[in-house]
Amino acid sequence: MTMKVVGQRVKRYDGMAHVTGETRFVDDVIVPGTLTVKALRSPVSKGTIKTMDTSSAEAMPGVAGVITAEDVPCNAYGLVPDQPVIADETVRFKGEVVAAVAAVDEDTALEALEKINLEIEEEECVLDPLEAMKPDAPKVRPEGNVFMYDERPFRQIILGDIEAGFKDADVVVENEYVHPSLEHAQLELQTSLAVPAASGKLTIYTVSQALYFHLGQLCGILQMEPDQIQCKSWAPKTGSSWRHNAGFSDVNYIGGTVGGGFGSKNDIHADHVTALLALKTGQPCKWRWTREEDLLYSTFRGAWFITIKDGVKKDGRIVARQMKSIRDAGGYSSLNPYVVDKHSFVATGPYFVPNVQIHGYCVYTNKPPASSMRGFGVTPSVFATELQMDKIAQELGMDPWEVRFINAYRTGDQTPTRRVLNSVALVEVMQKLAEKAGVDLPDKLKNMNSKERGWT
Amino acid sequence: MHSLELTVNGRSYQTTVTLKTTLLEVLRDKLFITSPKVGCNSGDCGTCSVLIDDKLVRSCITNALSTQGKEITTVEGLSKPGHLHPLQEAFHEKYGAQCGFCTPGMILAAKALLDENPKPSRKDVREALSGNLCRCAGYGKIVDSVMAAAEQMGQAKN
Amino acid sequence: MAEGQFLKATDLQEACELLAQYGGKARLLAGGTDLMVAVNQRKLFPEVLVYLGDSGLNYINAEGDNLVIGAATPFTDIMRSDRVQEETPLLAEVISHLASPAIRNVGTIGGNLANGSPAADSATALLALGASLRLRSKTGEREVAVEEFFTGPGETMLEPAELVQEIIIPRQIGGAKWAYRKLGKRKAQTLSIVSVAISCPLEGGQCQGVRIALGAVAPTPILATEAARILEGKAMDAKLIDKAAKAAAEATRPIDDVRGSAWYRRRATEALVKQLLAQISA
Amino acid sequence: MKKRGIGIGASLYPTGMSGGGDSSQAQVKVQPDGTVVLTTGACDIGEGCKTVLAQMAAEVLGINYEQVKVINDNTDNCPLSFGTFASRVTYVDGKATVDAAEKARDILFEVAGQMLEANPGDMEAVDGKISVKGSPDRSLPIGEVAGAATFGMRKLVVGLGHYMREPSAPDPETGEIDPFCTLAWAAVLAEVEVDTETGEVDLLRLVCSYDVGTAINPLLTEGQIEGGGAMSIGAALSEELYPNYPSLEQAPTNLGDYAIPTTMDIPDIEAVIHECPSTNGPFGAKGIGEMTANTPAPAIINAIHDAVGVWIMTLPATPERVLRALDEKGGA
Repeated sequence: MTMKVVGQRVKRYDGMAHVTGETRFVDDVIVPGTLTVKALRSPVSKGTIKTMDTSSAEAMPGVAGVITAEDVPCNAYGLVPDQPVIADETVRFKGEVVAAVAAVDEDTALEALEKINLEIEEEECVLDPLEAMKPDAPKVRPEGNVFMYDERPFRQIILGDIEAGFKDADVVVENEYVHPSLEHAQLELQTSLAVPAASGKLTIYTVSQALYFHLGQLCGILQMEPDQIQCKSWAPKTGSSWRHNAGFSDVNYIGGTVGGGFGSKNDIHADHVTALLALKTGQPCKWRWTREEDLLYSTFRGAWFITIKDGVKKDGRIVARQMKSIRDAGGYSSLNPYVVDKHSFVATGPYFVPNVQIHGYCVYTNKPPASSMRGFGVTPSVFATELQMDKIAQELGMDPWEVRFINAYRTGDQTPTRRVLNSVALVEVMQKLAEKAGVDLPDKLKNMNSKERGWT
Repeated sequence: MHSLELTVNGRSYQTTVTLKTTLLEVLRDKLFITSPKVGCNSGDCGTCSVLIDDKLVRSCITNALSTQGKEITTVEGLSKPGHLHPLQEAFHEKYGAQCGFCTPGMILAAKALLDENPKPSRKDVREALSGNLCRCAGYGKIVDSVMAAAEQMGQAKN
Repeated sequence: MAEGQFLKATDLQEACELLAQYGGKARLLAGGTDLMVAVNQRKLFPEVLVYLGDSGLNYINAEGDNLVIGAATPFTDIMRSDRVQEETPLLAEVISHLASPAIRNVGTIGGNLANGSPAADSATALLALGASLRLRSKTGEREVAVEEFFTGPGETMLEPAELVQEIIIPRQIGGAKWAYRKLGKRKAQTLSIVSVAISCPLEGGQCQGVRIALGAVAPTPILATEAARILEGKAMDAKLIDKAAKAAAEATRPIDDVRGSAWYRRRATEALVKQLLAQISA
Repeated sequence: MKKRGIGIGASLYPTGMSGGGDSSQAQVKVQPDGTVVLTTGACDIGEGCKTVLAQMAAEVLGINYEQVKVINDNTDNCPLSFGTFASRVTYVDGKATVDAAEKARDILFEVAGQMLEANPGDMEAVDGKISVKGSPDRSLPIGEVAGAATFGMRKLVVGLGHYMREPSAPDPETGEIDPFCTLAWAAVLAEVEVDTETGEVDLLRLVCSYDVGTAINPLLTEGQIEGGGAMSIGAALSEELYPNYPSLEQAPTNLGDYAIPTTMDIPDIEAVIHECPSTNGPFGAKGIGEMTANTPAPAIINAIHDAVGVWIMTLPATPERVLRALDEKGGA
């Protein structure tokens, strides 16, 4: 059937609103009586809070409310719920929120922050994941610095027989790659506006790129009974002065129009703090991060350290891949364990390798929590794998195109996680690339396709 | 507080500001004109771009009191109901806007260019927009949009 | 909180008087492109702003052998001035790589200099052109060479009640060869990791009065005087260029920072000086 | 001296959350006049999901794109979507939308079947009409059918759709899992010019070839390819959150020092779209939102190697890193 709408270059649904300036982002929503939120952040990368006295700040004219860890019903959230909304006793990264203020204006809020009496006893921190993995490293977390995948300190992917693969190889190519930390640098800053209502309903204007994911987490923060808490490391404050008991229908998350995400808004950054302050003060509360805060303290793409050892035949075939990848996760889990999984599942790139051993590590350090960024853990694996392919080509004296054509997945191939592939198109995609770029491929490569290997 | 009078999109306003109030704060917080965005508050991103007396500026680092009596244009001022500016048409048509956050500033930067140089090259466009960051689009379709608008405006004149 | 005063100086005299009256409390406001960043980041809490936008300090004049530019002239006006393009094209070129179009539209040359940034792009151009600055206060005026003006990172010889009135640049009618390169983290809207501006009048193929200015490689923008001395009075060849480039690198006193290491700055200085001299001599 | 080089890279990318379990729902409501409201929980973060989901609903219902309005702005009214990430929305929310639109269409077929005295199974929705297949003269405008359904037959013309890939966990020993919906494929070519004295890298050309399954809207697909390309160029050449890693010192605090590319840093990226439909995606679509940001960086690094013979094993390839590598190698 010919399609009439699908496949058409129709104009963006919201394009007219964008070009007229009509599109309303969270920061453009104006609710009368809105308070300005500012956060006090830890000045140290690791330490224990010895004193937290907010009384002078609370007594200031124009200050409507101050919250600390004491005010958070369930002070743990995330996919692995291990991150406190507001640090409680221990701080694990420089910039971690230790208190937040809602005041009539920004100047008053900032002045109030200065009046909070905070004493933190600084402790030795660890910033390098390779150091953090050592047994005597300072502990980022009480249970250890490496995320446990079941019983292992790494995600393991095994296919075939790795030793036999290397025995079969003519050449071994081994290299180390480093992918640095990157920031999303989305142009819309982390922003949240929480509006309480006397009925108990809370409306949150959010920059979230995952409304329901965050709704669930937020309800968890606001309502969970102590025995429902999944996290072991951070016991919630049972003596919290109030409890909201929110369900999904008690919170209306308003959003859906986001000024750039790229993964920066898959984690809650501000909605929990504005929600708590709105409920405490009974007034709308808005928190817009500064660009400096967004760069330094929001989630980001954590750095990766990747070692690839490939066993290769003289004809170009990769017959074994051993890979060890270490992800600098920062202080909390956030989406890091998942990011490492995704990285590990496709760690051979778009190439068929019959014998595989992948170990993916998620390591905690005293940095802000890293999390998702466009490409999750695949981005660094593509970087390492694609440099490795050129290095293999160089080692074998082969053309970089040919090495890729030889190893490219074909229909019916098995991935490292033993999935059998269909809808494979790498060979054709490379052929189209060559054509567009004006590269004249050898006939041998021109005649290949993704259905069959085309060589033995 | 100091009194400030200025004209925005053809309408005159009077308001009060302090010594440190920025033009961006006046537009957004006092006049509720929200197309200029807060992206950095340090002049680095261009989402707050507006025109003062037809000149492209960063409203986030423009002292409000320095705009006394000036004429400000934001993207709200480019279109009339049912009638878009050719740049707006082109950004819509050629997919020059993705998330839309940089778009108002980008269109104004393009307008400042076309006002002075109605027949720019792609390189001219890239230079004129070099202070307006976009993280979504990779700029190619933004340049396409400006070129298309220039073409359109050139034809309209002849 | 104190209300603060916004005072418009209608002419140079008034600006000087206001500065004298309010002393250290007063800050000059022209384009505000640096000042307002500091205000927004709450690093600066001005009590008195003296606004120079209507002070008449926006002009580009020819005076005898000199081009005289008012301190409150925005970069765009300078860059687009026919006179500047003809008589000090190096300055126009340098400005075209400075910040971004919107910043250049309001940012002024005097403000850029008065901030005393080691990476101030306009300073490298002016150093290379042998410019001087006329400083003015209620009690008097003085003229200083640009190389004397900067005293350290963020520091200049400006007294609290003194301002930059104008920039005096020897006109280079015909003859002078020049070249400029700026190396930053990206190609536009970027602070310099290294910038090099060279002005090289040639007489009969020989360098006469060559000046090599370096930005972002020392506590202030500097002149590579030894490098210039090596070239002075000589016809350039590859060997001489190498020698001068090495001498220029020697003149640097760079630091490690977010943009680049001292090692790199020195190396890049040498490379850029070499490339630019080769370009001039070609 | 300036030297040129060409580099390539290839990649695949999984569509949907690895391990599944990320459900999405959609509601398609046909108003009594035949116009349509699609309600979804998917956020539009710039990629344009409102546009492609509306296109899918319009295609199923045989109406114009302009006749579909989209609501995605709140959790009180909008059905669940797990989120706009994992390159999942076109596929997962797309399947939910198609499911919803088909169910709404089924109601119209049933009503039109009664009106035209035909079997609902023999109907089709094309060009704004509900028709008996093969008999173009036996057809009714969709508005007439929807009106009759609403006012005559007291029916709500609403379709509720859902899609979720069954959640699965990797085998703890082998990692065996069938983790993703489908895979998309990419290959990229970069051409650079390297200054061997300063280490500067000038990206001259970037050609990006992607298998997208079916391009629901090629304009938006190109937008993803170009935008992801720009992001990857920044990663390759200028962006670094901790320049003195692992130290936090000198981390950039503004968008000048965290140097995302400007208009001057990006060439006109050449996008090539290849369509190898997925066996199970909506109209054969896959998801390429994220993968576009993966492959240009290694292609650029490989091009630098081709130009001057050094490998930049740690991103980004700043002029300083390139120059140090050249020194170590003893020159270009």
